[in-house]
Amino acid sequence: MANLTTNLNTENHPFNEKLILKNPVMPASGTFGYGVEYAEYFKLEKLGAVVVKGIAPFASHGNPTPRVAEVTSGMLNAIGLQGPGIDKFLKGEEYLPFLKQQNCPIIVNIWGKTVEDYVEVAERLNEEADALTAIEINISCPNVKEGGVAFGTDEKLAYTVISKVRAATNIPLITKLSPNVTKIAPFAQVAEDAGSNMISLINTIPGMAIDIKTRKPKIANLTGGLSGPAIKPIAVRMVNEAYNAVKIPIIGMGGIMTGDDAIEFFLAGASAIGVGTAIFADPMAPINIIDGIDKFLDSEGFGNISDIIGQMGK
Amino acid sequence: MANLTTNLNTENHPFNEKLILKNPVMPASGTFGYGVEYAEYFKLEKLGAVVVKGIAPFASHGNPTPRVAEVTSGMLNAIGLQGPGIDKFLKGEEYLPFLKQQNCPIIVNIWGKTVEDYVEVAERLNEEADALTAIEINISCPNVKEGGVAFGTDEKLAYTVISKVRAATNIPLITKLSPNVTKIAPFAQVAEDAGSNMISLINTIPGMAIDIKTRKPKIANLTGGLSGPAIKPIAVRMVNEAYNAVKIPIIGMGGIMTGDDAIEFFLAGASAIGVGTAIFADPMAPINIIDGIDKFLDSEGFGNISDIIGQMGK
Amino acid sequence: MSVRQNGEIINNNLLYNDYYKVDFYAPEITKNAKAGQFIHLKIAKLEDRILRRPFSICNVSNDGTLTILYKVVGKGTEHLSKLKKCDVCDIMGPLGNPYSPPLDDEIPVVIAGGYGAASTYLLLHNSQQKGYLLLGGRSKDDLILVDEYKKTGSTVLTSTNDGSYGHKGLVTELIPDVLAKNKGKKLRFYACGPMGMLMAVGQQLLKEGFDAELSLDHLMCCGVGACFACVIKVKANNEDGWRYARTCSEGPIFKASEVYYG
Amino acid sequence: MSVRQNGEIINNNLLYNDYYKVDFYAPEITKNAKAGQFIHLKIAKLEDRILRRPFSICNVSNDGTLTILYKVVGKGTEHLSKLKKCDVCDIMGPLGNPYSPPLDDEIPVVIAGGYGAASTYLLLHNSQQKGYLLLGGRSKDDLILVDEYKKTGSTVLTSTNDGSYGHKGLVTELIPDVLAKNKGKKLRFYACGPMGMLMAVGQQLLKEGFDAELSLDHLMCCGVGACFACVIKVKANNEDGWRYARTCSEGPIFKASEVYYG
Ligand SMILES: Cc1cc2nc3c(=O)[nH]c(=O)nc-3n(C[C@H](O)[C@H](O)[C@H](O)COP(=O)(O)OP(=O)(O)OC[C@H]3O[C@@H](n4cnc5c(N)ncnc54)[C@H](O)[C@@H]3O)c2cc1C
Ligand SMILES: Cc1cc2nc3c(=O)[nH]c(=O)nc-3n(C[C@H](O)[C@H](O)[C@H](O)COP(=O)(O)OP(=O)(O)OC[C@H]3O[C@@H](n4cnc5c(N)ncnc54)[C@H](O)[C@@H]3O)c2cc1C
Ligand SMILES: Cc1cc2nc3c(=O)[nH]c(=O)nc-3n(C[C@H](O)[C@H](O)[C@H](O)COP(=O)(O)O)c2cc1C
Ligand SMILES: Cc1cc2nc3c(=O)[nH]c(=O)nc-3n(C[C@H](O)[C@H](O)[C@H](O)COP(=O)(O)O)c2cc1C
Ligand code: FES
Ligand code: FES
Repeated sequence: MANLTTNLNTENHPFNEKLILKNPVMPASGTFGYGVEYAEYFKLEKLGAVVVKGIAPFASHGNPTPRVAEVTSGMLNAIGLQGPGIDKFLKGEEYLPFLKQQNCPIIVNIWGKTVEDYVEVAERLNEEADALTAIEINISCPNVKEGGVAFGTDEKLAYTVISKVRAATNIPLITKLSPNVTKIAPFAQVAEDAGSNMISLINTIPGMAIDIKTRKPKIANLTGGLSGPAIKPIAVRMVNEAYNAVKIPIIGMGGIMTGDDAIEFFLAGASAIGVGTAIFADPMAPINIIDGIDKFLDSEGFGNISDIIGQMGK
Repeated sequence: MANLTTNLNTENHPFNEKLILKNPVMPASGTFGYGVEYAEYFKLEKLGAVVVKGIAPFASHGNPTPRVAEVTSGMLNAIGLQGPGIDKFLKGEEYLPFLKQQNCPIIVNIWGKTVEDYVEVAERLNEEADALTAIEINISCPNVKEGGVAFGTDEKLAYTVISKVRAATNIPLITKLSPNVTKIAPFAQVAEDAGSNMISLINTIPGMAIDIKTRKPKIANLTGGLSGPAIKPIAVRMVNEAYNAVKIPIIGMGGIMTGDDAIEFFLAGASAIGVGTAIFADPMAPINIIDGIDKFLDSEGFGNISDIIGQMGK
Repeated sequence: MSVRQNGEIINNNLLYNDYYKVDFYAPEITKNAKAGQFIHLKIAKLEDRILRRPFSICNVSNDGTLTILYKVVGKGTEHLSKLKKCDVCDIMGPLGNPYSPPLDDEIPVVIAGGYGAASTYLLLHNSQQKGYLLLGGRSKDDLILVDEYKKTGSTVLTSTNDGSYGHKGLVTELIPDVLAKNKGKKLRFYACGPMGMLMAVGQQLLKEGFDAELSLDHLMCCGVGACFACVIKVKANNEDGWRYARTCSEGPIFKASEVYYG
Repeated sequence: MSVRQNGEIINNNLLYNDYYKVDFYAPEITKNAKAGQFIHLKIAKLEDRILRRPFSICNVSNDGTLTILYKVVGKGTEHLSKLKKCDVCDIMGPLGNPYSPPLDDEIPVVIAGGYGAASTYLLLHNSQQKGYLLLGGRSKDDLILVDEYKKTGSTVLTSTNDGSYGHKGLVTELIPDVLAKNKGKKLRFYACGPMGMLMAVGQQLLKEGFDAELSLDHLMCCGVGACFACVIKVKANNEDGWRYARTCSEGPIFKASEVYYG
């Protein structure tokens, strides 16, 4: 048994007990609902943290259907951030109140159509600051017209939204970056400069699939975000580029299916990892990945997960 | 038997007999060598055109090895444009002189480290203008430090290199675009504005893979370009975005393995398609894809390939 | 209580044209399964397709046998049809909400189309009250489980679009007759089949003053309510008058009166 | 002349620890195959890995049987080891240049390591002149085909790093003895094995005044010279003194004197 304890604090930020996780594995936002949906399959406390689907100040329908399509070694989705809105999230039985009883660190992914929306959700989350480990600012959803990826592909907008959210809350912040840029490093730096305590990447990559019989797009929204093993090499590359650009911890994700996949991300520079599409293939994926990481560390003679972070040789 | 004749002329450019191909299928540059390597497997004249690997004014070693790595449903490569240089290409037995005897349209992919390099190759190719169907300007190779992708991710540089090559030759031009940009449409427009007669996309997407046992990158160059089925949804999306932005014909590529895959690209707006990585899986892939396109058109009752180009419904 | 378990294939055979039947040994799942629920299947050895496929639970038995009926429509089902005895698939289930069985004084009327008939078999099989199965399809080849349904003691009426078997026309055209024959009796309606058919059935019955339990399957991804891929519109007390409900976890059974026909 | 053909598996068995032998029926390929050439194999049903794998042609027979020996090292070879009689793989071959057979007055000396021994078997098997096989490995388990080589009539000398079989040490340490015993005779050297071993063999022999044919395999992609994935440095008349040559089409056999040791 290697030591999987994951410390997501950085020197230049105030030390926060809550940012020490028992392991570096968490679901990727949007693939794990609000936690309750998978609680039948394993105890949520086994996870490094639970990350919930994007929360806005308002309830939202999301996009028309079909919203998902399977593609080779991956999937496209354009859910479009259907969600209950902050009020229901804070009070509704199956949302935060349920999670608070699970003895598991909670990370809330947030989004909005305007900068003010982001600030509003962050402020409302202050009501539950004690219960929350971090807020993940989603500036990279490719599936909503307003907000989302518009913020994630423009350095100035990204700086504005992150720094305003920073001003609105003391809860640790994660900025979720968009892969849909020529260079990821400047965006990682913007997040660091604007006061984000961590970054997470990658979100999905815009893609399209066409049903050749009906000649219609397989996603009603026309395009959807590509996720799954297909994008892993792109994600590993971006994590490594970000790692070389910033000092804040990185939560890496994109196509992680196994413990071995996760190890690639750690070597590239991730301090923790997110498991998304793999959960649809197997709800036990996060647990199997924790085991797989542990086995790898043991068999290669590493005592701590921190021993391999960023340790890619030449 | 549907009519696969592919007309790559556009109204606002002088009509060119040579741009009428017998079918819309060609190998993607760099995956078919100089044609001679596959001539044992099928007659090259069966192809819509042959596209050769990137030619520079100079011979070049390319990158150190390992240069390729297999990943889920795809591969990474960082060949780094090893090549004989323009002199040898024009005169060497196994290069252009061989191809000229194959009764097949010839497209020469070119690259350079500077704008002058591009212009120089284009000028040298004028010597063989009669033998050539088109020049494909590669401004999107992710694997060479100078030139390559630097031109393909900066609109001004792209405009400069394309317009200077345009001034240097009357041979029809294809500009090969980089997928490594936030929006592809502006680059498609730049190519059109700078006088390119066609565009081709996508080139490979930068990615990384790490050998977790040795903890070294699987590609000596650290990153390599991702190709194969994994990138198909991204390619289809970009072809469609480009189709909505320009009037010049599009040669679509990225992960095409079957005739059905090709049909997706036609529906998205491609007038012709390139077959790359699939050739490594099966040298007969281009021929099987031609057959597959024909079968689809027949079974769905289309008489001409042109009937389906851009005909994606809502 | 739904679980994930490995289910070994006991047998996997072509049943009719394009329709196959597969039996898994999956006792953890069968022990809780109810009519109308579904399983979410990871098709073994289908390596470049990573998502699961949902299938209605067609039958279960005390010895742990879980039966599903499937139609080969794409890469996954084609691959499934080639798996053999002893191959093992990873199965999640039972998922979703079951049909509510008919009350003691109710006559069950099931309207089914295509593979929808797989979803309702257990309902009539387990029902004390004999009732009706109205089974529709494009042609004879789409009418599955006719003999099995007859054995449940319920009356089987069939229709095909091309008239190759039973009434020529839509399955909804069989409803008036059943209503006429059962005037004054308490009927309880269930339906499963293609979306178009379900919408027609729901609206027709609502007009006649009946409600119905519709099994609305939709393209699924997680199968447990986490991803919001599988939603359909149901009536809601909000500005729009509707909200998107997840067919996997809030369904797949919805009341015809709940559905938003907009 | 190389072709692409479907090869049906005749049998596929574990031979030694981790080493398997597979026989394909592939008459179009066997009819042109020569010692030192290789095939490029698309492993059937390995859907999420799309590239081919190169394997040395170990043996061919007149009835169209193509034999390869392979070590399970990763996903592809593991998958291959699970294929069964009657499974069909798509094969390209024969590819690459063969060894040049020893002349009538030459004694062949083959130095092989690991699965390299598969590449040189046909050479000694077909050779009129009996010679030597110097076979090295990390331990006993890596020494393959010892009995088969003995049957060719050539002398088999072995070494293992751990001393578990034959000489304890490197295979190159067996060379001086052979040279000593054959003073004045014409020797022709061949070698196939891991890159490190080949570089050592090449340099040692060049120093002794001999050349050798080295089979330099490298990670391959197209297998036919089209992609430039598989290159190694060979001496060249240019500024740098070397160029990258494609092991698939310009090799896999290179003269030790051609290789650039830089
Ligand atoms: C709750 C539920 C119960 C189901 N029960 C059965 C059953 O008992 N028997 C049976 O044969 N099928 C059933 N289905 C449909 C079955 O899940 C699909 O046919 C299957 O997923 C197709 O997989 P594929 O890989 O073969 O097809 P793909 O190649 O993925 O797709 C082929 C075609 O099938 C369509 N399709 C894919 N998934 C679904 C889906 N979930 N629902 C409807 N159409 C789909 C696609 O849009 C496409 O047109 C059920 C679906 C749901 C949601
Ligand atoms: C000309 C030639 C002849 C060969 N002959 C034989 C043979 O007769 N018997 C045999 O067992 N193997 C032979 N090999 C090696 C064989 O091709 C690889 O072992 C095989 O491709 C590995 O596939 P995999 O999917 O199992 O491994 P992967 O999962 O792809 O890789 C596993 C490990 O094997 C390494 N590897 C992958 N491909 C090669 C390669 N082409 N050469 C060397 N290492 C590689 C990888 O770097 C990695 O470390 C030959 C290779 C070449 C180029
Ligand atoms: C169905 C689905 C819904 C998602 N919803 C969200 C979301 O609400 N917020 C967010 O930041 N990312 C969302 N994502 C992106 C994932 O969190 C993750 O970044 C991405 O899927 C890549 O990881 P993967 O390949 O492991 O799935 C979603 C992804 C999927 C597949
Ligand atoms: C090994 C390899 C070498 C390539 N070399 C070139 C090249 O020289 N010039 C170029 O424009 N594109 C080159 N490409 C990119 C392909 O032409 C094509 O754009 C890309 O691979 C996507 O198509 P695919 O998925 O069908 O392979 C190369 C791709 C591969 C895999
Ligand atoms: S399939 Fe994921 S919510 Fe229904
Ligand atoms: S493997 Fe492609 S050139 Fe050798």
